[in-house]
Amino acid sequence: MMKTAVLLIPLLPLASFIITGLFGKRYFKEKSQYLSVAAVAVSWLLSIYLIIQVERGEELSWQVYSWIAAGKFKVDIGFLVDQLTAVMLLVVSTVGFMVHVYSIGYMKGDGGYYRFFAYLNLFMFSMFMLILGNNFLMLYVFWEAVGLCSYLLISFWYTKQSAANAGTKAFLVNRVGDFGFGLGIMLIFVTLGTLSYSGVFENAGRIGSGTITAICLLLFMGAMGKSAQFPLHVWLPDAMEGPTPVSSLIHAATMVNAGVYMVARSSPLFHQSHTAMFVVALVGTFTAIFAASIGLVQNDIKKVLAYSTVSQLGYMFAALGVGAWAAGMFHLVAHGFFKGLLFLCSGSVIHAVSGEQDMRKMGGLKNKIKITYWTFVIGALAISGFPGLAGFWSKDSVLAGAFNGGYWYFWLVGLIAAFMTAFYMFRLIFMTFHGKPRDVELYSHAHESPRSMTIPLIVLAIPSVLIGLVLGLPPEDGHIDRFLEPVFEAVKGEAHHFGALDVGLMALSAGIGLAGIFLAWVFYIKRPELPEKAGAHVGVLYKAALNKYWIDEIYFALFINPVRALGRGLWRWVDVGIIDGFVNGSARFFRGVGMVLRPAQSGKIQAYMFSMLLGLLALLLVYLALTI
Amino acid sequence: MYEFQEQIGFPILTVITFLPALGGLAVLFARGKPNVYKGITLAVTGVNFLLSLVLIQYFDRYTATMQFVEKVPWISSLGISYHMAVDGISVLLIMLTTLLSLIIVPASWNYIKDRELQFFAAFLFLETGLIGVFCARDLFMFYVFWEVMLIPMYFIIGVWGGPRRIYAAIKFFLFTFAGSLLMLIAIVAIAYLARSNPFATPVFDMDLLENATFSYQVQVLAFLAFFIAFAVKVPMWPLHTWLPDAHVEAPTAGSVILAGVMLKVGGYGMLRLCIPLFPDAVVAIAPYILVLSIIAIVYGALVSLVQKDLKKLVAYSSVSHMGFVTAGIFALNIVGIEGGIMVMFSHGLLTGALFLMVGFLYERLHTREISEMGGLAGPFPVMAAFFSFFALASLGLPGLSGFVGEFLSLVGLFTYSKPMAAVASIGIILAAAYLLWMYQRVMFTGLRDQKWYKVPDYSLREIVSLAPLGILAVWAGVYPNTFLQLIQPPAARLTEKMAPYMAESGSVVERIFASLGGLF
Amino acid sequence: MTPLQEYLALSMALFFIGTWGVVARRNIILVVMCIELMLNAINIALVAFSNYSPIGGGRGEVFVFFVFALAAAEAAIGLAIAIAMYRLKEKLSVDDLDEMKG
Amino acid sequence: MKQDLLAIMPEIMLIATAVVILLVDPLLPVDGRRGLSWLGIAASVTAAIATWQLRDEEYSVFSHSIAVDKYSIFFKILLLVVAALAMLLSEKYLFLKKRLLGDYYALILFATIGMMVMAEAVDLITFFVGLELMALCSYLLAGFFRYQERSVEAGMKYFLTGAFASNFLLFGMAILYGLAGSTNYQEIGDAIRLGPVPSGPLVIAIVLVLAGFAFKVGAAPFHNWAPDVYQGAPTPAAAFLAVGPKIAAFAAILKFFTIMLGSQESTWVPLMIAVAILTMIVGATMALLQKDLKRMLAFSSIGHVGYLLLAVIATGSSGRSIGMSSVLFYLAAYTFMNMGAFGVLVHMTNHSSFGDTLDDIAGAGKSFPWAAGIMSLFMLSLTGVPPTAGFLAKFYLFSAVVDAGYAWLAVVGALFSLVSAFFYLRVIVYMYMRSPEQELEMSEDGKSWDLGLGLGIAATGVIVLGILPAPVVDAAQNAVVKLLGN
Repeated sequence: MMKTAVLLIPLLPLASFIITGLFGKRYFKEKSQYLSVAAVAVSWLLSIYLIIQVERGEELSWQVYSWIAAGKFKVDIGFLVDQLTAVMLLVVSTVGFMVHVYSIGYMKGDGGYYRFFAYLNLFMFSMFMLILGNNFLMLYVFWEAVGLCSYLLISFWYTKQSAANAGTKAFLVNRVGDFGFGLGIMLIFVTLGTLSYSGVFENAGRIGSGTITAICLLLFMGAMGKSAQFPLHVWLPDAMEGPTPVSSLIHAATMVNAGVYMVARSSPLFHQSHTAMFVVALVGTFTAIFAASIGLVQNDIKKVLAYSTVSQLGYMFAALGVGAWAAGMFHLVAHGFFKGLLFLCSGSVIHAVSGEQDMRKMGGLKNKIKITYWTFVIGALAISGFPGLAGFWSKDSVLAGAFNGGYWYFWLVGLIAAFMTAFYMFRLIFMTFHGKPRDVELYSHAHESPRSMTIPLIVLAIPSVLIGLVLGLPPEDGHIDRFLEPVFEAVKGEAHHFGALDVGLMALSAGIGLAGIFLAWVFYIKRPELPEKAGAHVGVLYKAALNKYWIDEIYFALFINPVRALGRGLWRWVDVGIIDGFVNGSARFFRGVGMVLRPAQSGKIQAYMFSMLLGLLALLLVYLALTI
Repeated sequence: MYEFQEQIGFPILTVITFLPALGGLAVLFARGKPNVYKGITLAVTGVNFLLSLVLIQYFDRYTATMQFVEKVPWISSLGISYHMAVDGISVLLIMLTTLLSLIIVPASWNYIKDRELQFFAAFLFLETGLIGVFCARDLFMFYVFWEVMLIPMYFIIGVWGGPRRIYAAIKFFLFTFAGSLLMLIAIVAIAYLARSNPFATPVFDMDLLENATFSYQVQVLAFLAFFIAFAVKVPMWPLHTWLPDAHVEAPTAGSVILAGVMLKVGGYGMLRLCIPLFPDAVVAIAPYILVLSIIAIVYGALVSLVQKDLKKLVAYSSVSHMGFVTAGIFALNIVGIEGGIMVMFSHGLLTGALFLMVGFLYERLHTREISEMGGLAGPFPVMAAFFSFFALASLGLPGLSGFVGEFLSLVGLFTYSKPMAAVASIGIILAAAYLLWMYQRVMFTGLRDQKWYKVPDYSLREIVSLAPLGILAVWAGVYPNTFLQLIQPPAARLTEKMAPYMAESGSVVERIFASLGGLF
Repeated sequence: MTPLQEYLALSMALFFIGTWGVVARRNIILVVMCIELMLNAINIALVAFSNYSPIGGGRGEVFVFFVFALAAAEAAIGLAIAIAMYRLKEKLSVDDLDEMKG
Repeated sequence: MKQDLLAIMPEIMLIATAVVILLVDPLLPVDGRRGLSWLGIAASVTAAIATWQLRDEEYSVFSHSIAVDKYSIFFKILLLVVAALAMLLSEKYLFLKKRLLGDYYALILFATIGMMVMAEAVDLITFFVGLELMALCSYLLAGFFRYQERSVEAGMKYFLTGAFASNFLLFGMAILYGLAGSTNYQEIGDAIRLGPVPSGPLVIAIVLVLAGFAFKVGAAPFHNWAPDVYQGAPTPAAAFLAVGPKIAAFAAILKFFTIMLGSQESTWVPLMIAVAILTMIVGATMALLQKDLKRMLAFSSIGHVGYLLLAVIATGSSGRSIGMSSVLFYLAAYTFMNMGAFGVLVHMTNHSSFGDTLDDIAGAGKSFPWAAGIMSLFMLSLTGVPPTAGFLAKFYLFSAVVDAGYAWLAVVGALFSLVSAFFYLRVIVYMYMRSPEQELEMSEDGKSWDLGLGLGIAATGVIVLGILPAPVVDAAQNAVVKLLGN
């Protein structure tokens, strides 16, 4: 039964993808959603079943067939279902299912309706396979596959130049990360001769320290790409060009978590390399505050959320890096739900105002779209760490992990980032829903979204509120910690006992969050003129943040333009100039020799005779030269 | 002297090799209506494809010995015999050849206007040459087929090509011929050196030559001569410049065969001759070849990135992809060799398909300039779907054929030298860059001209030409073992052959790279 | 007896004179005559060799007869072609024969 | 005496036929003369059969001045094929040019007899007679169109330079005679090998002989006459002149430089290497510049002489039979492809206002589909692309060169082979890949069964020698066995 479930979970969406993709355009058209949603719904149910089985203590490790067998290089297609998988499955299937439902309303009337659902199905398939796979190569394969879906969905509205660019950019930046990932996998293979999780982790102790650091850093490079960590974060904000359900599903709740999943999955490897762990924590923390600082000043509603996602992913890596493995996964789950919710809400807002995404044109929408507003607020509170909601527990466990692990500097930075998070989230809420409508035209047309969109919002709001209570209590020894214990058993630090200090920390982070919300209220409700003044006050910083620290421009100047120039140079100068020049030149050379010899063929008989005499003489000279 | 292996009851290799040539003669002499000679061509290539499937069916995939042996004396006073036999590598490539030959018939059904009859005849002769190379087990025969395939291709480019076809055809011929002549001398040299005494007949039989030993100096020189001939075909940097010209000017079907099969002949030759005959030299020279391969990978990709002509872009991408072939092969381990062969196979499918699609696009738009395209996914959704499929497969998307080969060949290279594999991996990033950027510029963004909506999307004929390639690409990606099984025994045999020499390898460059490898 | 070398010297001298004549003269008739001169130089050598040869005596003289015959035939053919040329061009200079070149 | 006559029966047949042709010719009306070529062809074929009948025995006749053995039989049959092909190519051409005279066939037959004598001679005097018979007839054939300035110019050039060069060869032979005291090849060879021979005169003799033969085969720097003569001579005669004398000269060269001068290989091999390289350079590079197809073929044949000399070098220094037999095979292949190429030019001239230039041949793929097809075959064969005779010949020849330890010379040969590919392919380019700037005027008068047969034989020869060369290879190997003794 478990095997069937494991098989069906990915295959149903795949089948739906194939059928919808092939026949959607001609036959399904506006009815494409039925099959797709049904497939994902069944997958969701089966996932719940699997999770329950795992909860009961069942595990599954199953080699389906030998995929690649070339000499010593043998990789199977196989499934591994354990606690970590179950946790991922929970997020992926639930948010996936909700996003499918949501898309029915959101994408209604779009020319590529069938295509959208087909792609979503393909994504679900790939994502399921990614988390269900039992070896590194499968992880890599479906890692790329989800990247492909991301690419297809970002550039879904391909006629827009910006969407097309964003898709390509996402794929390419991910490829840069995968470059490392791939090399890491090869290094694992060359070192251990196997790629299956069990084989690698069992033998992880045999790897030399330098090699293991190299492996971990290379793998982490892949994670940086997929999970949008600095400096490979640049694709995620642009990815917002895709339809909002995509942003919610792929670029907030599931795919971008793959990097976190991968590091968590490889914990036995990372655990052995202090350097790698530190790098993970460092990159995570830096990204957390870096992205948050950009999020502070963005005006596009989805961009704010995108930078927020980058920042929150940074938290997760920070947690993993300091050894708070379960905390990281906890945050992943919580974030998956509330960020999925937030994106869907933003989609609902955008839907309400006919596609406008600039918050400066919104305002006062709270009365018009009540359900959206309230679910949005729930999500925002959750991410801001409002006591009791999901984000509070998860973020706190991350920060506590950092503090208790002795990384007080990461903790401090994380705390500042948390403050920023609260600030920009409520900046978003206030600018969008409060105050006066800034664009009356948009405002007057605004309307609540259809039920297919609001129900997922409500459904997702529930875990955003409750999941912390369910999974996270008591702190550091909550359900999720115990649940994941078998996975992280080997890499666990010394036991830590929840004490007074922790309560203090908890209070501090709650206070920071509330302070952020308050400051946002001051800035955007109480004294709306302040932001501009403040912006002017820290002119350079403000400008830098607004321009995302010119990272894109730097990449263009440092990599993209030089690469193109190099390509052009190689083509024009080396290919056409030198190589072809040599080829054509040698042809000309032989013609030239002919031209030199030509005068001898003067047509004059006596010249011919003379050249014969010269030839005779020359032969004698050759003889003499050779004998003497 | 006579030898015939009763594996299937009739000399299938001879039939599969010469059937197309007979078909070509029939086409030339029948001189029927267009549908008659096209029908003959289709029938002959179809039967040949079925024969290749039969061949695979009866092929024993668990042994590395040569199978379906046919051996008859030919010019006995010169030690030349008509000797055909295949192993897994040959069988795989024969299948690829017959498949692509079959596909180009419907694909160019309406493409050629002028001297159509000769066009189809030329293709049939070409097929004979190509299959013959894969079957030949006698060096002399190998060379004969090697050259025979040159001529029809020369005509195909020169007669039915684009505006600069003459330059391209001559360049193609001279590049290849230059390599061939060196090979010819090397063939002669080793055939005479392998004799038991100065008055014995020379040895052209590969079976015997593989057991002969040559002095190190002879090995190096002969290896280089062979290698240059094959490197031109592959083509390896810096011997590649004929390729873009030939591809741009060749008619669609010509490009398909050129990229799909002819380039593979180079890689095949390296596997069939360079490594088994000169193992000692291979081990010593491999590092240099790997450096060239890596240059090819990165260089081809970089140049591809800035191409303005769609066909040229695909052509340069071939340079890059074929770099993975040589990189895998000369990593000199079984994973790399199998990877190299898989890249050959998959590149045959994918680049063949890409060229077909460029051709189909050209038939609609009458241009190949990328800058004149854009937004074509709107009017041509089916085309866009196929295009994206093959572009993605070509950039090595896992689950499709491109990935398996490239990854294996990189693993092989990684085993050999880590820094080299790292540099080669850059090629994968760049592959994504040039293909996606191309796809974006062609299919995405705004449509230039609304009139394209009046042009029909892919017809059934075109879909039928592409679909088999797509199916095989998925097959080779999802269950590559079907193909890996075929090439495993021969690849294992090759590595065994080299094993004794690997230990004592010690060229300067290799030592440098080995020491660099320590950094990782 | 006159030593062989002296005959040979004569022969060489005649041969070189003939050669010089062939290369230097412009009139076809004169060129043909110089060619005959060269042949006669060879004849002298042949006869001399024959006379001084310890074993092959007589062969040289036989050879000379064949050379005579050749010289006659050569002159006939040369003159025939010269006549044809003169009919067409009304000139007999070797320098006029340079339509084909390069 | 009976033996003597039996051995030269083929030559006697040819002489008789030639005489009959000369006698009958004036009596016949112009139309009636068209049968004369068939008389000549029949004689050639009969003579070839007669020669073939002699293959099992060896004759050394006319006081050991003529040796009819497998070696000379190979050459004689080849020369008779050349003669027959030349006559097949000529008939219609001469008729259309209004020079259909029996003299022409008689000249071809006499020249062929001369060549055959050259091949079978083992005595300097006999050889000299054959050489001059061939040469004198050749001059006349080149100048046969005596109302055309170019033909006359060709005849005159050939005559003057040829006679001049013959004198050097003759002088060289005279010195050899003087040194050895004999005119028999074998006796000269023995004398040079055994006895003390003054090296100065010997070297001079070698240089003179080498120069004389170099002229006859058209090796640089003694080659200048060849392009002018082939261009000016009537095309079918050019075909004959480009092939026949070369075959005969190589038959003699092989004998001279092995039987007589085999012991002196350290002297002549370096000289011949120099000549061979220069010849290949001149042939390949000059042919690149030519616009006139006949001149192009002339330089191309100079290039082929360069390769042939490589094989002679290989023979000389290794003393192994393969070098010599590769020369024999190469000449056979060369016969078919070169005569075929000239034949196609004849065909096109007969059928249109074709002027032998590259521009004129443009578009021939459409206007002359068959002729262009086999022209491509000949060009590919000359390039050395399988599966043609030219390839096998080159393969065999390079084998010999490499086997003799001259791999570097083979590489040089390959290089110029590559260069030559360029101009051979250019013919194909013009025929198939370019459209004519000016359409040729076509005429219907040119239909000729003879010519078609000739071209068919040449094409078949090129293909058969390329695919099933074993009998000819074996014949070539058997032919040289006795000459070299191994």
